[in-house]
Amino acid sequence: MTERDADARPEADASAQPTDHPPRADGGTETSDGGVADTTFGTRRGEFGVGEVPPEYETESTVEEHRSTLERIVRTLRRDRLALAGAIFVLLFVVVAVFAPYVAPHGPEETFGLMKPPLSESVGDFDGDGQTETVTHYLGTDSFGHDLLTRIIYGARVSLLVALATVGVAFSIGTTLGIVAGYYGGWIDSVIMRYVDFQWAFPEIILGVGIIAVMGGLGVVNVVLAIGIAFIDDFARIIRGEVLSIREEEYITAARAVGMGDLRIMFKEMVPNAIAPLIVQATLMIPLAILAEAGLSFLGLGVKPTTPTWGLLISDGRQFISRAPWISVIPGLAIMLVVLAFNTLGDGLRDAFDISQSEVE
Amino acid sequence: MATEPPVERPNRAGGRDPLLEVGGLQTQFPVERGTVEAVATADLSIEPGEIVGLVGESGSGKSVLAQSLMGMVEAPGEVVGGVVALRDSDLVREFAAAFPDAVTDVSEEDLALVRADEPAITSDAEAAATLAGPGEFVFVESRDADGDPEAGFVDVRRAPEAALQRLRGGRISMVFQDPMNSMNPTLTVGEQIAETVRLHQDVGESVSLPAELKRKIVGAAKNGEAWRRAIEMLEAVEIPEAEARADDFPHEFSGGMRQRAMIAMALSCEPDLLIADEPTTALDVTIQAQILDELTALKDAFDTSILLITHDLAVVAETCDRVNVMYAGEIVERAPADELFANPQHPYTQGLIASTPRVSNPDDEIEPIQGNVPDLIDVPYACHFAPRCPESERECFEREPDFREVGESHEAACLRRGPPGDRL
Amino acid sequence: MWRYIAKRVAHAVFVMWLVATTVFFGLRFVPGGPVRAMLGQEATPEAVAALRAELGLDRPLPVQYIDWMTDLVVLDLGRSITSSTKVSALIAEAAPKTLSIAFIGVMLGLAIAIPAGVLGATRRNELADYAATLAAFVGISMPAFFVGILLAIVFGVWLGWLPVLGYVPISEGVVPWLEHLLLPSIAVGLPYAAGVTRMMRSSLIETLDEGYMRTALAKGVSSRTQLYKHAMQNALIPVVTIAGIQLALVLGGSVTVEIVFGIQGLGRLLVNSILERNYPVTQVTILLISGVFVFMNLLVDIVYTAIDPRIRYGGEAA
Amino acid sequence: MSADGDQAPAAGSTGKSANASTGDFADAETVLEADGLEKYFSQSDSIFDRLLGGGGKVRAVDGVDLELRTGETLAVVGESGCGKSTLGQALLNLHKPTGGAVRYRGEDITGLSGRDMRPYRAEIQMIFQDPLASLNPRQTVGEILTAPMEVHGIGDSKADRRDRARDLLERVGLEARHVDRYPQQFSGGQQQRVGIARALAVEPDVIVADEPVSALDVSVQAQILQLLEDLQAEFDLSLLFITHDLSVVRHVADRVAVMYLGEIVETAPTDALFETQHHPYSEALLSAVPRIDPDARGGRIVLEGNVPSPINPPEGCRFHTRCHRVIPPADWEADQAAFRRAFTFRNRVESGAVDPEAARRRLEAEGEPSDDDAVAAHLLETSLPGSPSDLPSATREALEEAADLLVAGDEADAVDRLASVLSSPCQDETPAVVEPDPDRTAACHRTDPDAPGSPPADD
Repeated sequence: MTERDADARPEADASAQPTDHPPRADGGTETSDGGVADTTFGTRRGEFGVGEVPPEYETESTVEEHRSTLERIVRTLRRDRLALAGAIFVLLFVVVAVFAPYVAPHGPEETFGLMKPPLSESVGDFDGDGQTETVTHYLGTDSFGHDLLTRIIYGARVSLLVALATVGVAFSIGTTLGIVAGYYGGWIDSVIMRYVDFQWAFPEIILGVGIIAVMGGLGVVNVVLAIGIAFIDDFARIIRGEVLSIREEEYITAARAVGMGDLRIMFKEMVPNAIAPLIVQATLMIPLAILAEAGLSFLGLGVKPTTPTWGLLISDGRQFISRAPWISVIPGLAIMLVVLAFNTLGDGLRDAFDISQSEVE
Repeated sequence: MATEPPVERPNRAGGRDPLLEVGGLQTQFPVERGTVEAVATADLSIEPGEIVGLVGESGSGKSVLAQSLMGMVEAPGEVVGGVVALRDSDLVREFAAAFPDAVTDVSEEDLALVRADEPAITSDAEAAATLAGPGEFVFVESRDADGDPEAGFVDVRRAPEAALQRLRGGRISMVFQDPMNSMNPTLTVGEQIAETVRLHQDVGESVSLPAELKRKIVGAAKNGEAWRRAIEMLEAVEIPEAEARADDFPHEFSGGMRQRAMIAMALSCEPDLLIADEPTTALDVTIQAQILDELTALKDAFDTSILLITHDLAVVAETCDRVNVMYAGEIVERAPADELFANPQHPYTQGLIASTPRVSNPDDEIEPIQGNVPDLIDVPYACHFAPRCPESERECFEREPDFREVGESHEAACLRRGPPGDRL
Repeated sequence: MWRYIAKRVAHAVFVMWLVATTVFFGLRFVPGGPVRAMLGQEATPEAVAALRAELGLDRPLPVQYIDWMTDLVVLDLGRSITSSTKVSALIAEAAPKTLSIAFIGVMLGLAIAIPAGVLGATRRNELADYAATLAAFVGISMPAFFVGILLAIVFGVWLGWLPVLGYVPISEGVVPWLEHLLLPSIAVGLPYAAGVTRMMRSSLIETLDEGYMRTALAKGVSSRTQLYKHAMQNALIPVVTIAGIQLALVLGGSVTVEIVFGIQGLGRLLVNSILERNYPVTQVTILLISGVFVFMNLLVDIVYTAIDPRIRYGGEAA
Repeated sequence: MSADGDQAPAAGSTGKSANASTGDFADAETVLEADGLEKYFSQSDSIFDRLLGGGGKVRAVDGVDLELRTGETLAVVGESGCGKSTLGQALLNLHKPTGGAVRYRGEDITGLSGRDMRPYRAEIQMIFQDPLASLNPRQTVGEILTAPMEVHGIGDSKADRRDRARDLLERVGLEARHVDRYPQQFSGGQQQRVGIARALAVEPDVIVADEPVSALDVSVQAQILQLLEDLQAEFDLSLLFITHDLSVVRHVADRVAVMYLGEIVETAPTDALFETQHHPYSEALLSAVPRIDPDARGGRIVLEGNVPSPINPPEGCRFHTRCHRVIPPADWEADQAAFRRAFTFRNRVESGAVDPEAARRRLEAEGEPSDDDAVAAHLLETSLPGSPSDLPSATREALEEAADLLVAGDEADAVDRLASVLSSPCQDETPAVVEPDPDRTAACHRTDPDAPGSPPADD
């Protein structure tokens, strides 16, 4: 007995709810229903019968547009300035990371004067052509004399690489576990969820540290595996929840009622409906991966100490905070801005797909 | 039509002063594509001790109308016009004392002048409301020898939040459709009822925030007047073992019991008017029957008028004295219940009745109304039902339908009805 | 209710057993074996054998496992292989520092987050809301150790208000203790506060939209009473969950932040033990941190019974 | 329950299947059959539950016998929680039955695997309550309609299936050009038409319609009912119509099965059921339906209390805790109404609802005497409907003793004391299913001539 909701209450916040929802759930999207036999209840017929309207009162058939996932993302970016700013910054970050050798003013291992403050200059023959040049360090140099801007640009590569690879690992394993657990339920679900519970018992960075300890070595691959594994439970839990709620939807029952097989139901009926939260979750996991990588590097348990990464830069600068605070602060701001950009983007997408905060994150 | 002041005003059937008089009420919601006219000019009156039905399908605006009557339309919706006059001389005296700056005296002569100027205005309240200055919402029509207000009304629409807080739950109260979600899961049922009593009746228990929070944490005083009253109310709505159940949380109640408790809460301060918005829609038919019987009995016991909002014609037919039929934001027909169902006049009402299956005469064909309720965004045509109406003429789309007398206390807003001369 | 609590306790014990088992096997899966890893490739076979015996690795796996579990239960945690100090002594030295930072951080975080979230939800789309939302956004975007460095630069180096290095036990006075802990605690507390603020805001907004809030309005409850008596407790239910889960952030944050402030806590112990391949210490430290986390979340589950009557009375509606 | 048991002929009742005017499906072939069908849902969801015990099983469908005959519309009617939707899904093997059997044209299809069930899915289809929720929001109507065809190999090519989809849309009163629209772009009534079209896509014999019109406005509901009726005639469908709405039942159904707490309590041809009811629950249910026509209103029968939990349903007849016709024991000295009141008190005590402490608190708060005797008297006063004075003296004493025992905190003894004087065959024995009239069944001691207890003539 689910009577329709107490009627005409238009969406309270028209701006937060794009026009996907008409003001009312029933009707209103079109002016005429189909053409079933024309029965009348009135005795006298008027000039205009049922569904007949004088031409000047014809209203446009205002069928709501259906929007694909991509269209929704684009739409969100158009309206949500913060999300758009995030998206632009993310794009900038990706471009800088990919084209680091072309963007960076110097080579990553080139050294200049030690701990030069931002906007200072180094004078000397740095390209070995016998000529003396003047080089401006827009962000200063670090304790080894590397140009900080250059190190940060190369550090972006490591951050991006680790973040994408990590989320890739966690996504593929976690999503598979989550879908299987949610769809089949029963003992399969129990086993997977016990694993998720167990993994959840470790604060992520501690688990990452533990995995590094077991693998017994530093390097990008180890970092990716450590963080990737540490994030599996987040994906598994979210997708399982999503699958469980979709599994209860009547259209899945309908799919089973027409005799579809499990795989077809999973991939043609369920996955398309779970895509949106997956995208949002992945967008929100990338910044976490960046933070985790920075944390591991900061602890000295991440990539090899010579690799340019933001976490290591902060760690190096830590001893010099009174003499050269910029060595720590500037890479820290870089982390913050990139993470902030991903977070605003992810948050905007979450709003666009109308996912509640408790569902994802 | 009416150029001279109408002698017999349809809103005042029987010549008694109605308890509630709604005139020209208009509620809108701005949306992206325009403005949704959820309620486009509604007139309604309720006599003391009456059960009035407001029946319509989803999208008719009946729930928004109910919310407008209590000043609780959710943002960004807004009541943009009209008057909601609650006539209660005690209330007028109380508010005249509490809000002295908001009082305005209206005399019969003033009203006559207004009516002469604005022939479209048919009710006293509407006429009086045009005379209100900014911030004025207490209308005094006459005073006794001591100069105390004797007769008059309070316009709920113009009332400020402080006044509305006193009205809500005390003078006008409401029961909602969904009993599962209408009670607070973290407060005991007894406390939720007792709170209403404390707010509106002088039981000597503080309703300040610290006092309420203390009650929430350590529990309400079980020997207080408010709590005793809560138990009595639960008994009044026939919840067995009321004193034990008052200590329960809502999740320990079944749907029917929760709705009873909601009714107990709504009636606990003996309001003038109870608005019941689809009170039985979420309930099973056997429970619905119990609740409707109880509502009728309680109406007499508590001397309350009821506005029953529902989509179910049969519920209205069985329960109400008078019925208003609403379609797409407009009231289209009103009549005493028996008259309406014996002799429906508006084409929409006719169609609605014809499409309702009945248990009693299975041999009647049920006939659907074709088409759907229109989008209420900037409806271009005058009569909202015209596109689905089998009898519509060009003029139906062009001219606003006015109410016409179609029977004993029976009016329909249709150009093709009424006295032969007026009929299209 | 007792049934619910029993279930949660059983669950916590089960999870801790899984964690302990995994840590046990984790050590044995170290490539090349843990002893080789600890002693390096050049170690003599005698030294290897001696360490294997010392660590009990020469015995059959099931025996080792049972020993490990019984040792854990009686808190016999073995010795560090670099200093041959008892691991329990090392932990007893380090843990109070880290846990103090975490504790004060959580308290500070909640003290900021709950009012900020309420402000955001009740002044929706006003300046205060935008400010709180933006601050929360920035907060979740900064690693705790970076917040720590910023605080150290501003309050330690520039303003010179607070010490930026070391730790003073509470036994030497509450004020010095607090002075040394304040900056690290703020550093872990701010990101935590940011996450909880966001949850508090969105949960309260959802709650204010519920049918029973409409009921409260319809019976004439004042807006402040609506907020604090009718909405708050309901809104806190999901917030408590997040506040528990986010403790992971605080514990992880403490480990990094104490390094910023030169505090010899669990983080330093953990990092050093890994770098020195001092596995007995690594094992116990990880186990301890997870144990604290699981225990705190067990407490959160029990807090639930106080704020959600659906759990307190009969149901297990979690 | 009028004494007149004759069936009213349903001449010209247009809302029914083609041969409804003959009012007789008794001889038609059975197409779908449930035989002692059971569906229990386990409540214990984790290993801890099993360790700690408890949990229990929800007996949603508990031993249902039902047959759907060729070309008829059989309505299953009941209130929320009675198990009618679960029954529908168990018949389609969407919930695997935990007991009993389902047969389609005599073949046992109980609990078949997905693959083995597939051929039958082309024969038995389903329509859902929530038209929007039953359509995948990410698929166009065309995709929704062609998917079943692909699964069952209907149509030669993609283009052919698409043509069929367009035909189907027109057949259910939509336009062929709507084939590329998404479900959200239709109104509720139109969405339900799409749902119907999907069910028809595999050309089934049987359609199980689960509350197909209860989410729709009444004017739209009538459109859908009319459509179903037309299609049933056109495709010769057998329809199992699950609903809570007796008014709709009266218009669409040829036969009705009334369900209560997982069991079918009565089956009958529609007109016969609306004329006379052999089970008190059917009687109460029917009396509760509001009526537009003043002449059609009779006295409402108000049922006691709430529907009991399906985890632990009452013994004997499941309806006995609420039944207005509960049978007194053979040696009962007063009238049935008196027994019913006393029996209600017993049920309340047995369910643990009576709380002497709360009563004492209340008496104290009101400044009344609150000693044990006063509390006991108060309990009797509030939990026993009516007054104890007109009960037989032995019963009255038992009630008073029970109240004293309750106040003394001895709940178990109070329950025993009440059971000793207030027993009913309705509680002691499960009623057998009997056939009081041709083509009707009922499970009530009152209609069973062989049942224990003498049905007193109190009508």
